[in-house]
Amino acid sequence: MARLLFFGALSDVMGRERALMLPENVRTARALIDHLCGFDSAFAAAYSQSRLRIAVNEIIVPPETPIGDSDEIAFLPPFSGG
Amino acid sequence: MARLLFFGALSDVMGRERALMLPENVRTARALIDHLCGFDSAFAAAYSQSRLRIAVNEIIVPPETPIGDSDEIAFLPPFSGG
Amino acid sequence: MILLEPRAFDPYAHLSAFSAEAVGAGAVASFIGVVRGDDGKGVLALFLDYFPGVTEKAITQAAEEARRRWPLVGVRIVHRIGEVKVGEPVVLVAVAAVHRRPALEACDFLMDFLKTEAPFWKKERRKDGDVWIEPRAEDYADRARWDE
Amino acid sequence: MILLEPRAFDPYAHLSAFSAEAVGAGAVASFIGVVRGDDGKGVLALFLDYFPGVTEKAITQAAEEARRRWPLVGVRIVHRIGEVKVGEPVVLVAVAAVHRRPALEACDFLMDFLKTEAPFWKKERRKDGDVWIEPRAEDYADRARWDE
Repeated sequence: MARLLFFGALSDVMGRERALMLPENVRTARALIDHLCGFDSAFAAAYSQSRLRIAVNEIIVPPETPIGDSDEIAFLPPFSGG
Repeated sequence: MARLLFFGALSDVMGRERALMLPENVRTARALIDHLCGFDSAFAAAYSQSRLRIAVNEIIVPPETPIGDSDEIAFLPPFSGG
Repeated sequence: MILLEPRAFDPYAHLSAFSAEAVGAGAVASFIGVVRGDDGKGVLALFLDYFPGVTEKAITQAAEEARRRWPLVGVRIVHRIGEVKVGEPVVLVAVAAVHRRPALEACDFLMDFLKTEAPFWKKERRKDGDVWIEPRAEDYADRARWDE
Repeated sequence: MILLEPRAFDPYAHLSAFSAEAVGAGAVASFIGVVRGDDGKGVLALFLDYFPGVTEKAITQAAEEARRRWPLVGVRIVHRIGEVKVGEPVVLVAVAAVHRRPALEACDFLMDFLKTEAPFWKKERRKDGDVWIEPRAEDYADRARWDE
């Protein structure tokens, strides 16, 4: 099972953490986003509002990065610290 | 008597304060500098080392500014605070 | 020192300790950010979400980047996480250097980084509900000044 | 508040009091200058000469100029005069504003002013004698950045 983490506004709609068995056609971070948008309208709405960054195993990566069931995939809305 | 004030490196060679009856031909700040250079070699040496600013009655003025015996004339080497 | 602080902290005590440690520094520049409450939006508090482990690492790398760009004696960054009340300090950036310009510039650089590049997510708790905040266009423009 | 201080002062206490007074400010930028002693020149102390009345007025005018250029909530400047020992703070500039960039820029501006345009004269008391210090070419160049 892949471990999905959601931060900021996304954590309000998705919770902090979900476990997900990746469907066979979901092999990149971008495909996972498309998948989540398809089955969760709240995620789709939150996603459409701002550019997400993706971290796989705590490293920020391009959306084309391959992912698997042993990965931790974090969804990061725009940062705003300070 | 004009009141002359010396700051920074100049105060080491001239003391902080002197009273001076201005000679008849000394009617501007610049003429006073020339006068002091003429009769005081320590002043001349200190003066030659750095650009002086002149304040007449606590206002920084151009060297051509007229001065008189009731004025306070301050000689200010380059500032260095902070 | 990079510190994520879940409780109210005293930035002046931090600054004092930091300066005492910064042996040989002639210059200490600092920035303290405080939660404003009187801006007509009815802000009661901030809530700061972060990514444990990843946020600390990103800030540490930014501090290293600052040390690469400027000759620095020391850097201390304290950033609140969780609930922060109006009037409380939310961030302290302190930079020590031999001369003043590196200290001031690195402080400016690190604040621009924290506003747009550090994994924090800021929610305003307002009288009429919660609102997640994104950086202003200005913040991204400020950050872009440092692009190499 | 503009203060010429003949005795050692606590910049952190000043900063704390200043922040408490700066109601509505979300940003406090500050700079603390400390007398360095370990630079191989054998500096034992600084001596700061100044022009009573005129120095205060010049700094006050610079603070007003900063308030004209940036929207600021408050400015505090404390500058030592007379003898200052190695390790002691010689200057504090603190600037409060609603947002961070005005606070940081005004702090930078005021330090450049103090280095080259405020009537202070700095003498280093060194092991091998006293030396009057003039600003570096760099200090004048830094100051020129703000010319309008």
